Amino acid sequence: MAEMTYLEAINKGIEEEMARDEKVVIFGEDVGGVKGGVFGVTKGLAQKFGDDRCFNTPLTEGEIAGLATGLGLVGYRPIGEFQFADYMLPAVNQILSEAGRMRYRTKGDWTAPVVFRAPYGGGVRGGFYHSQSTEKIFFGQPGLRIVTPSNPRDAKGMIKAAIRSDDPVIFYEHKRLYRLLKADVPEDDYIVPIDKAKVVREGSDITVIGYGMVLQHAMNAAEKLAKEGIEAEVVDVRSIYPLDKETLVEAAKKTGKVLLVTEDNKEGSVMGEIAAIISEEALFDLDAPIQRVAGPDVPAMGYALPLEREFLVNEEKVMDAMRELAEF
Amino acid sequence: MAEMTYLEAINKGIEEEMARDEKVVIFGEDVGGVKGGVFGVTKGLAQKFGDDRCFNTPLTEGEIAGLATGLGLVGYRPIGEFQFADYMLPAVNQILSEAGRMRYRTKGDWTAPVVFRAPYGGGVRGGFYHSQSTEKIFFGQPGLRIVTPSNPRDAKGMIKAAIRSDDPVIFYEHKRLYRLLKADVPEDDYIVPIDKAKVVREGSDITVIGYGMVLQHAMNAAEKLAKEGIEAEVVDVRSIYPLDKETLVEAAKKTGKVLLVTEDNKEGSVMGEIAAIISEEALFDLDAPIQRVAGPDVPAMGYALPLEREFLVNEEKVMDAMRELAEF
Amino acid sequence: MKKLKSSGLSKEEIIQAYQAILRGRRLDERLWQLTRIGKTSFNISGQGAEVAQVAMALAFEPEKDYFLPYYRDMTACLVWGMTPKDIILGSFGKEDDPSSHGRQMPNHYGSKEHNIVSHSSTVSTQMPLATGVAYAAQLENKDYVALTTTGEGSANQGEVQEAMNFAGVKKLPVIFVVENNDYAISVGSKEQYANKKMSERAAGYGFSGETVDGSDFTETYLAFVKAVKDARAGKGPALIEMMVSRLTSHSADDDHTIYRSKEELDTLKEKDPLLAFEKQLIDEGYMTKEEMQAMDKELKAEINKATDDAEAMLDPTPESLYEQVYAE
Amino acid sequence: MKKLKSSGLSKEEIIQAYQAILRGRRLDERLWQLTRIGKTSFNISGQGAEVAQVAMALAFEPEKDYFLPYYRDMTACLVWGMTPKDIILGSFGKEDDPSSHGRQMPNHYGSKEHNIVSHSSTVSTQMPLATGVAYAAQLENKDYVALTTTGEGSANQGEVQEAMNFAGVKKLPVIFVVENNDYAISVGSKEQYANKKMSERAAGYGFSGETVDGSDFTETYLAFVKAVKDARAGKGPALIEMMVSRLTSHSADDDHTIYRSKEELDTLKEKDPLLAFEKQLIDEGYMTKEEMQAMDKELKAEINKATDDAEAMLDPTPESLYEQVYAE
Ligand SMILES: Cc1ncc(C[n+]2csc(CCOP(=O)(O)OP(=O)(O)O)c2C)c(N)n1
Ligand SMILES: Cc1ncc(C[n+]2csc(CCOP(=O)(O)OP(=O)(O)O)c2C)c(N)n1
Ligand SMILES: [Mg+2]
Ligand SMILES: [Mg+2]
Repeated sequence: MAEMTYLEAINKGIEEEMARDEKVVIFGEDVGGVKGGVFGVTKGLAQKFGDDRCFNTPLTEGEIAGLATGLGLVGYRPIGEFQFADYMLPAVNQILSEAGRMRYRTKGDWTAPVVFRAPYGGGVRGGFYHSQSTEKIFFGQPGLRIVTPSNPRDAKGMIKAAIRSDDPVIFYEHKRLYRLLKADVPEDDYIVPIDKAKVVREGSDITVIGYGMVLQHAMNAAEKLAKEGIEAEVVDVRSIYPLDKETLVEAAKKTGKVLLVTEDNKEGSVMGEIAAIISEEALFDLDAPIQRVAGPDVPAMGYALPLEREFLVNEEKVMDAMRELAEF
Repeated sequence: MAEMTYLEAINKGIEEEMARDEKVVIFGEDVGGVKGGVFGVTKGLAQKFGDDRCFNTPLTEGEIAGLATGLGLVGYRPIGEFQFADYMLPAVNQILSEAGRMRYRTKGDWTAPVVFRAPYGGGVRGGFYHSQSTEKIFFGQPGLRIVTPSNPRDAKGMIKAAIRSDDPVIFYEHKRLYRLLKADVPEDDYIVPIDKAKVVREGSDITVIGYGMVLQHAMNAAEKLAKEGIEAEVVDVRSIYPLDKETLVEAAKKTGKVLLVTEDNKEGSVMGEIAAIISEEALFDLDAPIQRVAGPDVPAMGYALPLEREFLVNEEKVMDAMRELAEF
Repeated sequence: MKKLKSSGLSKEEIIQAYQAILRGRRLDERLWQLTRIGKTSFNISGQGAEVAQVAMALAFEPEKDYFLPYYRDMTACLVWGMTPKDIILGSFGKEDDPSSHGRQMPNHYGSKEHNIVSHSSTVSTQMPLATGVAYAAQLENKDYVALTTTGEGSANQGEVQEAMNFAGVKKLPVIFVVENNDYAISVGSKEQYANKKMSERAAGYGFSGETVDGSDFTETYLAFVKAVKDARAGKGPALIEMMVSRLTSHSADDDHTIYRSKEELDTLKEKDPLLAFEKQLIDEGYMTKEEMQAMDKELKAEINKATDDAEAMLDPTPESLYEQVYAE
Repeated sequence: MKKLKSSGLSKEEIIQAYQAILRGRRLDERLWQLTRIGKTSFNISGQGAEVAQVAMALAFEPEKDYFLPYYRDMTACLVWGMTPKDIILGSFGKEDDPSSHGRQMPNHYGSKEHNIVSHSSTVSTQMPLATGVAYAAQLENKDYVALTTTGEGSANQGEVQEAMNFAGVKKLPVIFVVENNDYAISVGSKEQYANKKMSERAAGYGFSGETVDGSDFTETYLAFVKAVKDARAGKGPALIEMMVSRLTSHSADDDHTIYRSKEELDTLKEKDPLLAFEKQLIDEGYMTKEEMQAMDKELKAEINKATDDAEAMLDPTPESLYEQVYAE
């Protein structure tokens, strides 16, 4: 065990995989050289594995995605970094039309075992185009996986699993978690599955489902509410697409009161589908309407502090909703 | 009144708006000249309004979207055509980052009153990349509207409303409806709102919600089931985003039994959000779990007939689900 | 026209080249026929580009080089190793279709066995992929080359710029080809781009570009021989524009008589590169008319058999729709 | 360096130009200072590009021409009509910020009043928009011109190719500018592109391109005068590459001493275009050192006042987050 931040855990996971398999390569804007990424996730990798396996690309996201897929076609395990999740948008065509459909459209003859990494999420004064949750754009595209870890242990295990996966995986990293969380991370070669949600807290009164940064709020709120006698079951979605329906439905049934929490806009987010699944499969186990705490339905959080604060889900908003639901 | 196809109704609506307002211009691949679009939607417009106002663009969807937005910024009412909805993907960045956010990011100083037209949907042996429903990619992006008409009357009235709207609007046209439907369409200058769903059939036993081609299946099934004594309320979503929650929730409450139908994949489609809204706002009015009939969770329908047929929602699948729900 | 002898190819090789060209033409005619009589639902073809495609493909080593084609490249794919039966299986959408197992529309070639990477309908997405394949050659220190093609309209897609730019930076062994047939569906090349030659764009990415007369076998072949040699030697990419004809409508869904005059079409037919090549073969003493007729007869028999064989194969089963969404 | 006199500008105009340059530098220094002392959270600046930007902007008529800038263009925006207070309002994220009313991050300039179109963080998306603005000029038969800028890294985005291509086809009155400062964050231009000059790309789109030394005021100014004249006269677009310096780190979030040597930084400082311009002014008899110092003093006072005025303004209210999502 070693104490690590979320960021260090991802760096470590990539490093281990690059050492294990020379087919693993990583690239993107500012990823190579001494800079090692604008957040530093790839720091040291160019020095360790050479400028061929960890390198800078020109400022072209479509090419980053296509380059990754092309490498995947001929046996590589490429990791393409998008500097911010907001900047995946120029690459949507490559990600969805090519990487996401290569296996299916050739019935498995050609495959694209690639990982697309992207820091997402707000709370860093990034304003309009450095704060977005873009997972909804890629959600519901069979053939593609979307995952995001919510703690350092999962971060290392899931990036390793994503690299080894034969499927294309979008790997979202919440940029506020990068340095916020420090935790014990095993030093051995473990992986954490990328198709499973996880119950991170057991409880019998209400079920809270979320991922990424908001899970911190839910966990903190759950601890506080426990003192008021409210016991929350908290589930980390982790595998955003495809969803681990079984775990989610079971957790919903357990308490019959479900709160879905996301940093994304309320309507159209991943939580809509989770609500749909629960209301399709567990309706008669529900004792209260399925509630959502989410960002408002405005395009993005503003830069000015009052706008960022108003947009973001925080511990208080989550706790209020949890208490209300418990009392329902 | 004049009898028109869905396709003719859209052509007529655009023609009327171009005659009314010289700021309306239309362009895209094969849109100008004598061809008038690969489906013929813009036929005759170049001849009537000149090659400046109806013209061909190079084969570049990002530019089509950006050109439209740029024109919108300086007072035009541009309509950009994407030849197929599948080919909106190269333009996602322009549509979401620019058109969809221009008003909000300038607090209304600059706006992009544009219409993006795109034929979508399957059943025409278009295989992988000529059959897709791409609305989920653009769904849940506040600032942007997504609409689709399901009949000729709405087609004319909604395209006119979209052109006049000060918001950016994605206007989806189901390519199977183009020539399938013929109906009486008023010849006068009417508009149909682009923010309202519509109850297209009244019924008291079950509520069926859908849009586009699948609505035909629902209506046909409803007529047949009426003979078995099952009366279905059928709702045309029409305004895919933002959703007309009021109409949808009311229709759900009315019968307490909701069937959501979409040609898109089951998970991650627009119907997930509709289910979420209903389970949030009308849970205790429900007498049965919210059901969905949808395409399977595979990337796209295949070209081979058995694959296309297996993928597509059809009247039989809808009718079976309606009957089952009625009997629940 | 350059003498065939100056190609450096033996008489036998030249005759084989002619056979490949004629095979392409006859097979293409067969595909149109199948669509006309309703046995297949779609065709898009390369009539008028066969001489250029064979001259291009012969400069490569298909056992080690990769080909990332576009939909007009049937004749080149045959040279690369696919058989007429393989092609027809795709047109019928059969399970054994090596391109997509009936999943994509006809003419979307691919073959894992023959290093032909599957391409999609979304134009030019293959170009970034080709850079990935070529980067792998560099990583592995192998001397294989990636060949990728597109049309002069599709070459304007931003992804093409991004791919060429990256290829220039890394001096990748990739050869970009624009098959310029003066039309993108109905849109003439003057409406697509304002530069004189598409090959001029290469200079903007730091490598060499050349435009060849695709009906001149020797000129075309030698241009590729040089480009392949340079690429194998680590001298970087090339862009080759081949001027070709589109003798047919864009596809079975198009009618080019609407936007092309009778005069233009008559001239096109007269200038059919196949006829010019046959004349050259006779003039330069490679073959007699009688030998050509005999070869034609053989090829027709070959194609008849391939058609029968392909037609007798199985369709994909409906259940197979669910296969190969994710790695199994 | 070309003599200032050969610019054709009067002595008074040259002195005004210097004032604009110095204002830009002093204001830029102020913005860094505000970030350093924690009064603002971010800055990205144009130090080293001021001479080029003023020479560029002076060739236009801001009352009728449109400017679609990028984030380093503060000095050009001042020439176009924005005030130091306008800029600082943006840095503080105040409600009266004309660029975005506190919604975007600092340095994302825009002003409806001054024909400066809002730009986003997503690089180069302004370039397609500029073609729309320019196409409107053509439709209306007006002689205004659209100016749009980006960096040498960002110029590789596919959307730039698409915009330049369309501008070439329609001979649009748009001037594309690449401000080449040799770096994209930490990525040197050799890793961005392999061509010698970015201006070479214009030839690939059928119009003229030119590279100018952005520290040579006269050369830069005259290049724009010519391009503007041609564009107004209907002769079509131009691409101008200005070689400039980036004297600072990429932004407040970057530390360029990690990837730039002390030597490089020292040389940069010595070659500061502002110092060279001041020397030229003195050598060519436009101003004395004392006059410059007096002007500097005035500007500092102006900027102090602007800072105080801006700081005193109101933040956006939390409730305003919900405004201007759609037309009201
Ligand atoms: C991204 C995208 N946009 C539009 C289309 C529709 N489309 C298919 S082929 C074609 C024209 C292609 O012209 P060109 O590149 O010149 O190739 P050609 O067919 O002439 O060989 C168009 C517009 C598409 N397949 N993909
Ligand atoms: C599409 C997109 N990708 C990545 C980024 C992150 N980013 C912001 S500025 C920048 C470098 C830009 O370099 P250059 O174009 O040379 O302009 P400069 O900053 O040097 O003026 C990057 C990578 C972005 N803003 N947008
Ligand atoms: Mg063509
Ligand atoms: Mg730069």
